[in-house]
Amino acid sequence: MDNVKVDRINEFAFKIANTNGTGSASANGLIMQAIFRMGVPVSGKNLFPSNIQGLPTWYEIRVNKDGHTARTPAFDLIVAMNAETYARDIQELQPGGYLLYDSTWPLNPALKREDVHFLGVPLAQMSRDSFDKPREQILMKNIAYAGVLAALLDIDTKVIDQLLEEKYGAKQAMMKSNHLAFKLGYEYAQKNFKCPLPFHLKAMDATRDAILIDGNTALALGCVYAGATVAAWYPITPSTSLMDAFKGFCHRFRENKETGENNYCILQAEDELAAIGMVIGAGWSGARSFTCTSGPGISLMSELIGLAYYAEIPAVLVDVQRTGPSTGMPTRTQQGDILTCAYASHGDTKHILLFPANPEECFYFAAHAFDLAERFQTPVFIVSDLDIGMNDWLCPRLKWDDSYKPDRGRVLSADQLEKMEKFLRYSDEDQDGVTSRTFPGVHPKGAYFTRGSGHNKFGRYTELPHEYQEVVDRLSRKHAAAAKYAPAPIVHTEEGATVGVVSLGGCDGGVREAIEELKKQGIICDYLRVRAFPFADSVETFLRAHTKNFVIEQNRDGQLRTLLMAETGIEKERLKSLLAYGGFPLSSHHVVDGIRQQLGSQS
Amino acid sequence: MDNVKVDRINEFAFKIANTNGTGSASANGLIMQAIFRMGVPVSGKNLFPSNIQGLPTWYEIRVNKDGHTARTPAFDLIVAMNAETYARDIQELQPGGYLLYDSTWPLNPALKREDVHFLGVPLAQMSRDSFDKPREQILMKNIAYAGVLAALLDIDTKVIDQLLEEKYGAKQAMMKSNHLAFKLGYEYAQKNFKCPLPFHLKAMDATRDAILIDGNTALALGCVYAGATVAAWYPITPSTSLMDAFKGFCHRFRENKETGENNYCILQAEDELAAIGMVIGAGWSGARSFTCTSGPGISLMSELIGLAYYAEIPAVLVDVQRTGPSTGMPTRTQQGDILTCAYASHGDTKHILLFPANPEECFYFAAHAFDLAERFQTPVFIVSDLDIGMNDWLCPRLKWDDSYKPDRGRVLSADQLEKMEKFLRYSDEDQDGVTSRTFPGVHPKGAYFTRGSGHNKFGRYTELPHEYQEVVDRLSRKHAAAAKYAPAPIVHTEEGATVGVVSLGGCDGGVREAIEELKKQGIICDYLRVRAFPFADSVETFLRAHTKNFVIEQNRDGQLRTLLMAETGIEKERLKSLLAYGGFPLSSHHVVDGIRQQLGSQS
Amino acid sequence: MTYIAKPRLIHPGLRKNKLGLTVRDYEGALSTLCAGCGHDSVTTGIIQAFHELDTPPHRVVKLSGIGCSSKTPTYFLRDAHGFNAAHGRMPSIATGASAANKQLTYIGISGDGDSLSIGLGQLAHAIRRNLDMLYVIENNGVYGLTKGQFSASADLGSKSKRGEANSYGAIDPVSLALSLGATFIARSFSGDKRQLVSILKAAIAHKGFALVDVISPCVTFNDHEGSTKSYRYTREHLTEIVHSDFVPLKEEITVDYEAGGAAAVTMHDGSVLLFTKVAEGYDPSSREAVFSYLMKHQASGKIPTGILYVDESGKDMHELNRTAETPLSEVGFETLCPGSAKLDELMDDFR
Amino acid sequence: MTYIAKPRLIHPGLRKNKLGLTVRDYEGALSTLCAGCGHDSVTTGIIQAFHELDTPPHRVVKLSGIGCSSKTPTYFLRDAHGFNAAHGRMPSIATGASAANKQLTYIGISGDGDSLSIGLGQLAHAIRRNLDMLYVIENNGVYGLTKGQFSASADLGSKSKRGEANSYGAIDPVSLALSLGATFIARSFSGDKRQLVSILKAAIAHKGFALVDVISPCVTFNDHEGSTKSYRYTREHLTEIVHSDFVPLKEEITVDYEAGGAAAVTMHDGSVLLFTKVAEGYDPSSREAVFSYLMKHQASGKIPTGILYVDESGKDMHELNRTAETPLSEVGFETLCPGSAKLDELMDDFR
Ligand SMILES: Cc1ncc(C[n+]2csc(CCOP(=O)(O)OP(=O)(O)O)c2C)c(N)n1
Ligand SMILES: Cc1ncc(C[n+]2csc(CCOP(=O)(O)OP(=O)(O)O)c2C)c(N)n1
Ligand code: SF4
Ligand code: SF4
Ligand SMILES: [Mg+2]
Ligand SMILES: [Mg+2]
Repeated sequence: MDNVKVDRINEFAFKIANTNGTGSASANGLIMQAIFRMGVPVSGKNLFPSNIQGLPTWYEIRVNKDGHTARTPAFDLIVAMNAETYARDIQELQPGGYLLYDSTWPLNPALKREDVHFLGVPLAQMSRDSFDKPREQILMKNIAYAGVLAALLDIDTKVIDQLLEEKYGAKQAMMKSNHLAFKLGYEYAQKNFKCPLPFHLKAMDATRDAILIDGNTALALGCVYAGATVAAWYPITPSTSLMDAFKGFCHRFRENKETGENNYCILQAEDELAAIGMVIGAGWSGARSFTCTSGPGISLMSELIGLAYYAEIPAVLVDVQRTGPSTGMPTRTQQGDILTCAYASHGDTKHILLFPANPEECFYFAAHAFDLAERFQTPVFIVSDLDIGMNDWLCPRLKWDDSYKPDRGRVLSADQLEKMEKFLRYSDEDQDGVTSRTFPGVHPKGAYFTRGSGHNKFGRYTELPHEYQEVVDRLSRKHAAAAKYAPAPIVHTEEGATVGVVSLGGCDGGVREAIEELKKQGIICDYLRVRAFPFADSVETFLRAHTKNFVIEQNRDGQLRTLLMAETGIEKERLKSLLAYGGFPLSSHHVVDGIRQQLGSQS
Repeated sequence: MDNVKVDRINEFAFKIANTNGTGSASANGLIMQAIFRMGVPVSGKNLFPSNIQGLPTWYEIRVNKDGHTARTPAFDLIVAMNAETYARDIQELQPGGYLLYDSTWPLNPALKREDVHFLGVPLAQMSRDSFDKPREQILMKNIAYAGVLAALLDIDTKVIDQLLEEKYGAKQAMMKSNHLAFKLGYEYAQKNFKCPLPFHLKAMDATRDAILIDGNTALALGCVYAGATVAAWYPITPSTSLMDAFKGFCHRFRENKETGENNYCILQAEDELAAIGMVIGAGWSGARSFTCTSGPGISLMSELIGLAYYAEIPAVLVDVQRTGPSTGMPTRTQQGDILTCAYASHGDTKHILLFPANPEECFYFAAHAFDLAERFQTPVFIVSDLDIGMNDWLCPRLKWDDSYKPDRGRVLSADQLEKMEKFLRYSDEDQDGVTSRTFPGVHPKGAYFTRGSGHNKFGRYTELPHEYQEVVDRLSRKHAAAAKYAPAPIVHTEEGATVGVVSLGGCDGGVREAIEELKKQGIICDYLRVRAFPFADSVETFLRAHTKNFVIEQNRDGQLRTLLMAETGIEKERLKSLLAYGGFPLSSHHVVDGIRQQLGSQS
Repeated sequence: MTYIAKPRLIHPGLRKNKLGLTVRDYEGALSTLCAGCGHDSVTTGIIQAFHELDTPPHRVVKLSGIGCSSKTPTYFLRDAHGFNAAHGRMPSIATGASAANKQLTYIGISGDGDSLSIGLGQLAHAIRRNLDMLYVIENNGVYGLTKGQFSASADLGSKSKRGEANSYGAIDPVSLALSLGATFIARSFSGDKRQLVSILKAAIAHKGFALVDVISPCVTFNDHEGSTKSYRYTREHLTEIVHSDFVPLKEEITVDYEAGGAAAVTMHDGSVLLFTKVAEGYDPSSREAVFSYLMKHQASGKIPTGILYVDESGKDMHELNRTAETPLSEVGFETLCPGSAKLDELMDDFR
Repeated sequence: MTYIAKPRLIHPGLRKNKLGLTVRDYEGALSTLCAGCGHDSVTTGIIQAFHELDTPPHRVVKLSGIGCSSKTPTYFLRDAHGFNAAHGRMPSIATGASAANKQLTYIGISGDGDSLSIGLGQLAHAIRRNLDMLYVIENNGVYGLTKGQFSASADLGSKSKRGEANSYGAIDPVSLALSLGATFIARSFSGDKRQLVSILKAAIAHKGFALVDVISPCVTFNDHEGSTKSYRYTREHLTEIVHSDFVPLKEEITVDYEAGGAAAVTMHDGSVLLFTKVAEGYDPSSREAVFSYLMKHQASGKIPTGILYVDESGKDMHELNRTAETPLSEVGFETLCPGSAKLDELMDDFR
């Protein structure tokens, strides 16, 4: 089937294959942003290697007028800038698709595919002819392909001009080079190819109230707005850009420009064990504090996570998941830490997890996480992933409600302590599971000895079974109580639905698109997206309403399914796994095929 | 009800309350061993504090002609040597029971209990009168109460003489003091009390083929017999005595007395992260290696456990569990690390666990664990606990089958490599999930680059989804395949059983005793004891055979139950939790009451 | 600072400090350590030091790891918040606590196992950040709480209670700290209360990381013949190479000393540290000189004690980070949250 | 040792060593590091060193942590088993591997992040155990693989690519190792191949832990103006305080040197290390002298290079543990298992 025979407006996908370290990010960003500015829904997925220079990298852009921004593996056009991956890239094109390559060097005829259009542009040549410095030649080659793409896809050049103006307004030389390179590509395409291609762009008005943002940036911003002041971390892909962004925002919003004083303290720890220690120390001392890391960091933090759980100290941990186990594929996405986070640390422990589905939720969940951590005096995990964290997503503009007041939970002030007979740290007078805490330095009466060793409700050391049990039983009730305060699941029901679909986090886009597609094919699904653990009662209600629920997630072992089985009353027979765990963001194709296949094989 | 009205022969329990650091261990051991030598089944539970000197400690001895050696909380006699705990100790006596106290000082009349017999012996006074040195006075006071006990319980004094001879034969002064002290107590009791008490001992012949041994010692011995040569650890209660014992046995069996050369290498690591690293390095290099630790150590090891899982390196980890979470109660027992061990490390990971129920199994499972670790090239956990590990248990003599050959799994020799075209580390030609490995230094063709990062079946770095998946899918099959090689569950069925009981590890004694008791009360149970994860098929078969299965375990969250729900096909409704997690070893009372109550409330 | 602990009981004979508190008000729960344990003497020294410095107890944060030594914070300053962390992780917890509230006084108690094995990395990096705290290592050469294994500070050849000789060389926290650029380094002995208290006071006054290594014998597992961390061995091998006196800011400096025979270091808060008896040519401000002294004494089997190195010029973590004066835990939410208008503005950057 | 790699290709121009292997036979996979990365030069040095020492490649074990530096073991000695461990954990894996097989040659490659932050504790304790291995830190002052954060070896005030100045003092692996009692300590520069190769050879010959700190600039994130780990800065500030030559056992010692101007250290295997050009008064066998030199050079902004300290008298981990000569991985099960009769005897102890 030739997908591109008919004209397709604002509904196609293309990717740029390149070598990392060659500076293609600005060219790719330019294209992506231009499409966005044309009012057309767009998303980009950056597939980069765990390496600094010289290995293959791909940037995938999907344009979809209906706003479907999940990854799609069906490409109409590929810009093949990396000779090493030509063969693979050509294979991945849809029949009838286009391959744009650098014709400075001849293409190996063995690579030709009959059902694909080859568009050669002498990009390197053009760049060499027009620029002197080797570094500039490399960079401008990229801007030149952006020019070609603009012509082929009918990108509004005024938008491009505007973007270049915004970016390089102050640096005229850069601006000139960029303009020139862009023009070289644009004009070459205009002259040599039939422009635009059958699939191309047309201005819309679908992004007026939207932004393009990655989840790590949004989450960092959320931490700033939540009033987090202490951040401790150890660099690890794909969480690093979160702390970079936090630092940038703090620089902007938290520095006294006159005195140079900072209302924040970012600590690059010596490792993850120290990072979580710092977060716990700061949370104990009364600051909102957090860390961001990825799987290996969570493993290393597990001992102290148990300490925070048992000593009841708030802490926010952002796990930007990558492909495990072990070092795994550090630049690929996965949802493989769900169980690890839920039960992190030895002994009986259970934690609160939030599962944002996109950068927007990353922003809002940040404040929510701090509120939960302080209200329940316990570690809270924001379980994000590389796809959400590092890719640019189309989101509604973020908003802030100025009436928001942080929920600091039960904290006794100096005055309250002064009036008290005696402060008992872990005594649960009103039986809601949460007890009062105090900050150091506030009042002598507030003093107590925080410990991870056995303690009774007075906070004193104990080895007596009933005293020990009283405390851990309360911890268990406290965890359960958090369900009502955590983000509720998003439920979408349809008349006539026969199956339930359950998913979480970054699967959302692909799943929603798949459900639409399935509906067209006559399979009607209800959909519930889990947004937190402990699970709200509505999760079980939803599951009970369907004899067959597909649990869609990105890991090998069906970890969300395991957690649902273990932590709700649902019969496991109702839960079917649909998994994707190769490291790429989920696409709707995978879901559609998976559900059809499982339904087919059983009907 | 006065439990002690009628004479009870070889069926009672008593405990000695003392202060730690006062050297009561030898007196307690003497009594316990004497009973054992009289041929009477006996067990001892040492309840000691996490402290070196000055805090309360109890030693509980149970005598049971039928061989029930689980802890019982019903005491007929208490030796109250610690004034600080008098009040508590007196409360714990059975009605009609006896309290033996040091009458050197008068007993606070407020402590008196009408339904209890008070036996005062001026122990300190006697000891002070007979011995000069303060340290000796303290120690001999203990031997004196042993003498009193001997008279009260009718312990064969010839056996005592024999034991003292064996112990102090070479040290005449010590022998004399011990004899004297013992006699002081014995004669005082004979003179002042009606001896023996209504419950007392009578020689039997039930321990001829038995030994008294703790699980840590037995497991260490198992490691020696399994051929383990490298051991790395970091001290932590209650696992420390395991490595002490291993060192002792190595000293005895593995040192060349002529050259002083050692056929073992024990490394006291700087922490648990290093300990597991050393074990992995040694396993990779071809030695059988292991570590022992407790919960906090497992948390710290989790990152490297994932590395060993993914890079497929054998390692044996003994987790002698203690009460968690966090530092918890380091000298109390629990089974709280089941889930942590099963899924240790971030990403999709699953491990092999063995659950010994007593020292005997500790010994045999050691060799089994190394075989599994090498056959499946993966970490194997022996999940023991403080009760098994540190208390003396009555066990059959350990035996060794000299025809045993270690199962080293698929290891290529230099000759095999020499003949091969090319060695591919992770290529699973015969599809049984396990691939061939090589040791360093053996042959250039065997060289490969071991890594925790994404790799394909050739062992080379990859970021390609299908290559990555191929390997992790095989790991998943490999884990499942281990079920058939791991210790099979022990199943005991009864005609007319209406409920199933499932348990594991150190719960066994209490559970078996409870099942007997329940049977007397008309509740007939089938019993399955899980001995390994992954679960054998017979586990599911057993569960299916009962609409109601009580899963009995020592943790708050029902971790075995969770694992059964997650990893078998069983409907969770069939699984009911019965939990004990206060830190004391399980007693049959708890099980009987728990099952009756749950059955009652639902019938 | 308004809520100062009220003196608990009137002990007529006890000296009151400027806050009207007696030394009893600086005590904590009863010790559960072995009778005679060196750690208890250190506790007493700490109590006295804080009392003499007139520190409001509740403005102190006391932290520790895990071990017998790490239990001791319960035994002093009952009005101070305490944190008994996990094994080896106290430095990071202290770092976080300090990040949240720079205005409190931080004291960490650790053991040689806690600091030199499992916690070595965290200790090193707390030194590197010049975290403003007093860090005491109660050094007994063994793991007391786990019953007597050699620690990393056990000397080569030192005998265990069972008679085994230690086969590895010792990690000396003093040389280690010196190589890592610590700004205050001292060593003392639990049996020398006079010296210990004066060192502790100076260390508390120091702005930055103050490492005090205290040889503190374990009577139960490491006080026998053959041990090099026993009371007897330590007494016999001690040499006070630096005798210093600490003169708090508010007291007049009246100590008499010969010119040339003493050096004075002014502490960050204005108080003065007087080196009144210094081994010939000893220069507590030169890392290399101090290292030389350590090596020489080590070779001759001596244990040098005193305030061995001081550098008051180093910036502490908060100065390096330019953290605001108001503790971060006390900054109001209004100040911290940029608000909706700023967000709306910012959103334009993402288009 | 019978299965020595066959020379792969005949490069007529290449020198063959005693095993008949050319330098090509010591290479590995193609590097995927950035063009110009210092680490690639270190790789070349390692290849040359092993070739010159006639080491059978498959009798080498190469290990690393995580980082750009830690990727390099793939790029040399393709016939050697390699282990790319987790971040900061290579020392413990190496310790275990060595415990299992003491007869192989161990080389670990690490980065400044891998060794001085997350891995500091393990590095320190590998030094303490005097584990017999060559440990190379490819020191560039940044976290290369995670894109340019400062590492713990970044100098105070050194500028990042984005222009931020580092606010913390550097941890210097050389002084650290000195304070921890390391038995072989050297520093070199990836751009000085001659010196590097000679140091590596001596370090491999050393019995015990040989720490070689190699300044190895990161062209992508730390080679700009303002960085103190750039090629330019390093070249300008290098001073070779010790020029040494390594003379392998089997070669005749013909090097000519003035009496008094050079010192010779005989290595464990009998080969000789000649200190031919030594800064005046430099004594590579005195910890305190070396520390003084380091401090002085540090003060004057110089980077001293060379073999800075050697002590061939230290016992390595296996000697300290008296491990049997036969690698533990090769001892037969019959030898290891005491058998049923012994067990039966033993059982009587438990009655
Ligand atoms: C992660 C972890 N590993 C091991 C332990 C067991 N442990 C408790 S205290 C201790 C050593 C304490 O030694 P040290 O710090 O010297 O203190 P001391 O008791 O000698 O004062 C160890 C290993 C633990 N609590 N946590
Ligand atoms: C536990 C863990 N934390 C963090 C990381 C991320 N990480 C990978 S390499 C690296 C730093 C490498 O720096 P360095 O050792 O100096 O090597 P370089 O790249 O500079 O050669 C970090 C933090 C990781 N892989 N594992
Ligand atoms: S065991 Fe040693 S360190 Fe611990 S309390 Fe007793 S004497 Fe002190
Ligand atoms: S990023 Fe730096 S350290 Fe890493 S390969 Fe590139 S130049 Fe080398
Ligand atoms: Mg100690
Ligand atoms: Mg580096």
